[in-house]
Amino acid sequence: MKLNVKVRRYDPESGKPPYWATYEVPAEPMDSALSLLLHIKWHLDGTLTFRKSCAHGICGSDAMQINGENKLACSVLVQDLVKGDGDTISFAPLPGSPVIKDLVIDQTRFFEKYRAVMPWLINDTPPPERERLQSPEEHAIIEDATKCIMCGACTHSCPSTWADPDYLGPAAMLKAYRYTFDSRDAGSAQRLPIVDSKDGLWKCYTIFNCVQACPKEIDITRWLSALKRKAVTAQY
Amino acid sequence: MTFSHDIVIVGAGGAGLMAALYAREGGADVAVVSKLHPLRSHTGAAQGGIGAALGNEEEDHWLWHAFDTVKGSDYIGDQDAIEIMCQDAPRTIVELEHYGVPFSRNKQGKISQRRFGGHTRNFGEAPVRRACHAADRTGHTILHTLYDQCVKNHVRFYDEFQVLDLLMTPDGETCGVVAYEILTGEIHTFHAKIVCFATGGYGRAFKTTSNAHAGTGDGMAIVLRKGLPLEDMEFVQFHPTGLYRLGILITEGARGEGGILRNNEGERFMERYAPTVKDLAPRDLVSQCIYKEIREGRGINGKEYVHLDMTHVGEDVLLHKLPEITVFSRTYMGIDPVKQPIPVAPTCHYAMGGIPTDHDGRVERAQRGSTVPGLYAVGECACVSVHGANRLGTNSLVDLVVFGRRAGIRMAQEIQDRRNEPKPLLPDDPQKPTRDLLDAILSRTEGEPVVAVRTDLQQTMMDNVSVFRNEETLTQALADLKALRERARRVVVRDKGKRFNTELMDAVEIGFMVDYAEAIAAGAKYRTESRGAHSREDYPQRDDEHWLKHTLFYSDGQGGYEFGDKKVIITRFQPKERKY
Amino acid sequence: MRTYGTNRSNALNWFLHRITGTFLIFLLITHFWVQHYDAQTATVVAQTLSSEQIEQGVLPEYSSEARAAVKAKFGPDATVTPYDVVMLRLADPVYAVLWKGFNILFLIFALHHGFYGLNNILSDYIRNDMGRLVARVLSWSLALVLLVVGLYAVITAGWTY
Amino acid sequence: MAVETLERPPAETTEAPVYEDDARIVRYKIRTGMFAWMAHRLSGIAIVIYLILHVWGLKALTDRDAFNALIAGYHAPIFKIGEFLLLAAVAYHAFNGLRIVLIDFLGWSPKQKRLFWTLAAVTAAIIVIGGYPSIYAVVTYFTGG
Ligand SMILES: Cc1cc2nc3c(=O)[nH]c(=O)nc-3n(C[C@H](O)[C@H](O)[C@H](O)COP(=O)(O)OP(=O)(O)OC[C@H]3O[C@@H](n4cnc5c(N)ncnc54)[C@H](O)[C@@H]3O)c2cc1C
Ligand code: HEM
Ligand code: SF4
Ligand code: F3S
Ligand code: FES
Repeated sequence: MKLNVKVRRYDPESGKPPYWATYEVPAEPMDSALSLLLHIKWHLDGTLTFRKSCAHGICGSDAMQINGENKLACSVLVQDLVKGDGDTISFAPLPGSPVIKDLVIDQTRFFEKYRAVMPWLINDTPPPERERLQSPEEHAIIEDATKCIMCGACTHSCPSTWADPDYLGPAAMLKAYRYTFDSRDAGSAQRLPIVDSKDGLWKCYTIFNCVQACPKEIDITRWLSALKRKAVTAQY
Repeated sequence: MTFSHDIVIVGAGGAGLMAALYAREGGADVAVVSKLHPLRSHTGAAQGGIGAALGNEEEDHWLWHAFDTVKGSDYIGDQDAIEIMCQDAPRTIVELEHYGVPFSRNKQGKISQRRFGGHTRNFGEAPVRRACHAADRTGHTILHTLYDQCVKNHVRFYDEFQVLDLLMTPDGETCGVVAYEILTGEIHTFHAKIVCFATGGYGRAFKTTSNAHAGTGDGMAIVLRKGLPLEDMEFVQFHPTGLYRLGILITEGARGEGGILRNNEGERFMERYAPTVKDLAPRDLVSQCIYKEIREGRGINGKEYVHLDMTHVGEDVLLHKLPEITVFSRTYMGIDPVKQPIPVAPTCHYAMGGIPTDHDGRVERAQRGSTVPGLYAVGECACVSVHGANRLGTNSLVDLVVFGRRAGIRMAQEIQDRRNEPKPLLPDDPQKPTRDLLDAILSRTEGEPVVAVRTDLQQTMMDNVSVFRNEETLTQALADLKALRERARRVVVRDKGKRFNTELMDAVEIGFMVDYAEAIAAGAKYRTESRGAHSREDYPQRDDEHWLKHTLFYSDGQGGYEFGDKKVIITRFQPKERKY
Repeated sequence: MRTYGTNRSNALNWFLHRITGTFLIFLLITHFWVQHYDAQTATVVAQTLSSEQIEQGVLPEYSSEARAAVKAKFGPDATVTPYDVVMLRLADPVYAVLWKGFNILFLIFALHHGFYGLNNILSDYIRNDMGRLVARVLSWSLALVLLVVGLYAVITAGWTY
Repeated sequence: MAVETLERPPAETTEAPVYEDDARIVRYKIRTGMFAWMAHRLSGIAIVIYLILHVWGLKALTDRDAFNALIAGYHAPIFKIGEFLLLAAVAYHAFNGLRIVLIDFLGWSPKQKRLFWTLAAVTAAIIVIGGYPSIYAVVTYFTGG
């Protein structure tokens, strides 16, 4: 079938304001959305710019706004986006960060927030000879959160981040959860004050856009709520 | 701009980050330059596991692991290096655990282990549980944890800087690299005492591959262009179970958890070829068997694929131990592996060959001991050689972390030793060749687009240099590559801007691809025997008399090349016929 | 690099916001019931008055229960105006204290909850710290004025009847 | 002797990112969660505004005539409609608030969609039943009943 692919284009170098370009692209129902973009880049217009790498939803390069919602282009199929021939699919950069070019956003701030939450295991006791033990139950508490690929689909879908760019956002706080709730970690005292602040947990209004957007189907809100409860109880 | 650091590591996958972390912990000033953001590296795609004789599930011994690796390599892996790797693996993985990698756990709370192809108990008796894993996202959790640790330790990252050239003094000492900053289109010089390549694999030279779009083998080509050799490039691993047509990987862990390969008659054909380990035979063998089945007309519906049957292992195992591949099958094939078999075919997966190094990651220009001062390589782009003619599943991640760690420690030591020396002087105008290269591409207005050349390259490699090869196909491939080299030099890009010009980088990469593709095809033509993943139809036997050796490929970058040999090191295990 | 999350804990306020919210459900139900639906004490009845009527000083008609209760309390000659219905509730000293307590609690919870919520919204959309401070000071001042007005009204209600 | 790499000039990118004032509100597909939040926020603001007026109005409580006049004013048709909207806003806000509390305190996030629809149904019922008198009054007023 043939699809109309609408792409939000912007090249600051050109001095032109952002605009929508439309391309006619042949597609099969089982094609990924990424393959539409690749077709444009390779055969129609080499200047179209976007990030991509693994092409199967594990590297987190190609999160973008597709048909008005944040998704990973390589992990969503044409058949889930359109009904049939001649339909339109729209691609825009993730909302809420500066655009570098076309679908490429500047992720500096996104990763600053990640770094802010001390995203590493904190445990100053000397490690044992072998692995630290962790029961399957303890592991299960963090397993969902360890699936995160840091694609940014969640943080850039959160109205709270759009409103206040300083809000740490779901991705960073999920990392905080992942380490704080790791049975091997002893860093709550350092990490909790960072998320328990005006930029942190309390700006999550349980909007669930993040969960809806997450390509790894992580129940982010659930883990953020757990972190909120921990932050509250830690006050006493 | 010129950036100055003790150590510059090119590539931020598992190997690069491991080296960076240990070098940093050793006190050096480390910069990591990567064309992708580190978390986008392809190590994240590694699914099934990382092998180590931890013995958490059942008795295991590093020597058994070493034996399996040697046998898997078809006796061409260097046994001293293999011993180091297998001995170092358990402790390295325990260190990873201490760094926070969220491994799956067994009932006792230890790291959970599972079966994998070619890994056996007591020198080949029966499959053993050796693959430590985090469900089927092992590489992903390792990559993320290593990045977290590097951030903690203030490793300096230069994200989205693509390295295009290696800088050496006239005496052959390494002094830095030249990189293109994708965001701004600026060319930068990195001045360093040590450069370490960790740029990963080259799977994108083939049409069907499990590798990322970024897997264009840049590091190998850059080193080759400096007159340094590539080792054993003819050994290209085809993973038996890629999703049909897409090449997306279905981990061997699927068979480790009980999955079975079946042909169009529903027959479990691996029983015929490898009676002891059956579906858990090593990859070279399984891929060849699948192709044989297909050639003999037993592909499903007469097409070029077979079935991976997981229907009997149960929904529970699929959802908890193999969640990712369950999702892949559902998303990309519209198939529910709980109820239906998965269509699979071999997919280009891994580069056994690469930049020759010693046990500490130091690059060698010819025979053992001929190290290039200040140059290191680790990970898939390097060839230690622990994988020989065929890598066992889970051994790549082991290779990354063990030799990444060793290289990191060694580099920090070297910086210590050389702390009073100044950095070797940069050549005059170090950026000139790179600038000329880019200017030439940008100023061209007539020519083919990159995609045309790349598609033809991938097609010829797939048709002529994949699982089965012979004189004729390889001659064809080399002829094609000759033409492709010319075409690659004349590609034209439409994007002339400075800002995030990925098309320009595509144009540079196609040049790299031709260079190392030639190494692969030429090496395959040169080696007139069948060994491991290198299967010559016209020379179906292994020939230890002539070919129990490594090949070193040198190129002049213009289509002229020559070969050198390197001895294989044998310590404990004498070459034997390889039967499973 | 900007530093994130360096302020003091906000956990307690957040927790209180939810607690006050939950309490408000019960307080509101009671409030609505008494004001609108209870036949005897509802000050607000389902009756519409045109603007002319309001200008002429017409007052809404109360239910017979309400009228009976007011007359029983304040004598058969008492008129039944909204004011009297309110006073009905406050006339009994025991009930008066209870009702006043209820209303004070309601007032405090509603003000804290509402203005904390308002501040959240303001701090979302106002990005510079100075602006946020000004908005916070202004809104909490307003809350304080309302608290005084409300407390005064609730406490003194019924004193002059 | 560790080298402090953080003390070197920033180098993630040589071009410092510029943050223009990004849009505060973005067009985005509205799903239950975002709808619930927008409505919660709007109803919250509406109730606060009402609260301000209402408490201010309480001053009249000390004066018989003023209070009677105030209440009489509340019986104008426009106020009857307002009363209904107030009920709707409060009922919605209260029940959605309850939903948020359940999600945050009891970890009911996996059930959030079902919770949304259940509470939406309850809210609708309350608005219809509780709002009936006001609506009835307005309707009879306009139809001259
Ligand atoms: C789908 C899949 C599944 C796998 N599963 C397993 C498994 O279960 N077990 C196992 O042991 N192995 C597995 N492997 C193999 C293993 O994952 C890889 O061999 C390994 O991850 C390679 O790591 P690396 O660090 O060498 O390179 P990569 O992780 O590929 O990283 C390469 C890095 O180099 C950078 N780079 C490349 N070129 C340039 C340049 N010109 N300039 C600057 N930077 C550059 C990239 O940005 C990237 O950061 C799997 C591989 C694939 C493809
Ligand atoms: C009836 C019971 C009530 C409950 C259960 C309740 C619950 C809540 C909750 C849980 C929030 C937090 C929302 C968030 O942070 O995402 C909230 C916000 C808010 N509430 Fe209430 N509330 C109630 C009544 C009221 C009343 C009476 C007012 C007005 C005075 C009010 C005004 C607000 C405001 C302004 C907000 C901020 C909205 C936002 O941040 O988007 N609420 N409410
Ligand atoms: S939580 Fe999900 S959406 Fe957010 S960054 Fe991680 S994978 Fe992406
Ligand atoms: S969308 Fe935002 S508000 Fe919370 S639930 Fe998700 S982080
Ligand atoms: S390309 Fe890697 S996630 Fe889509």
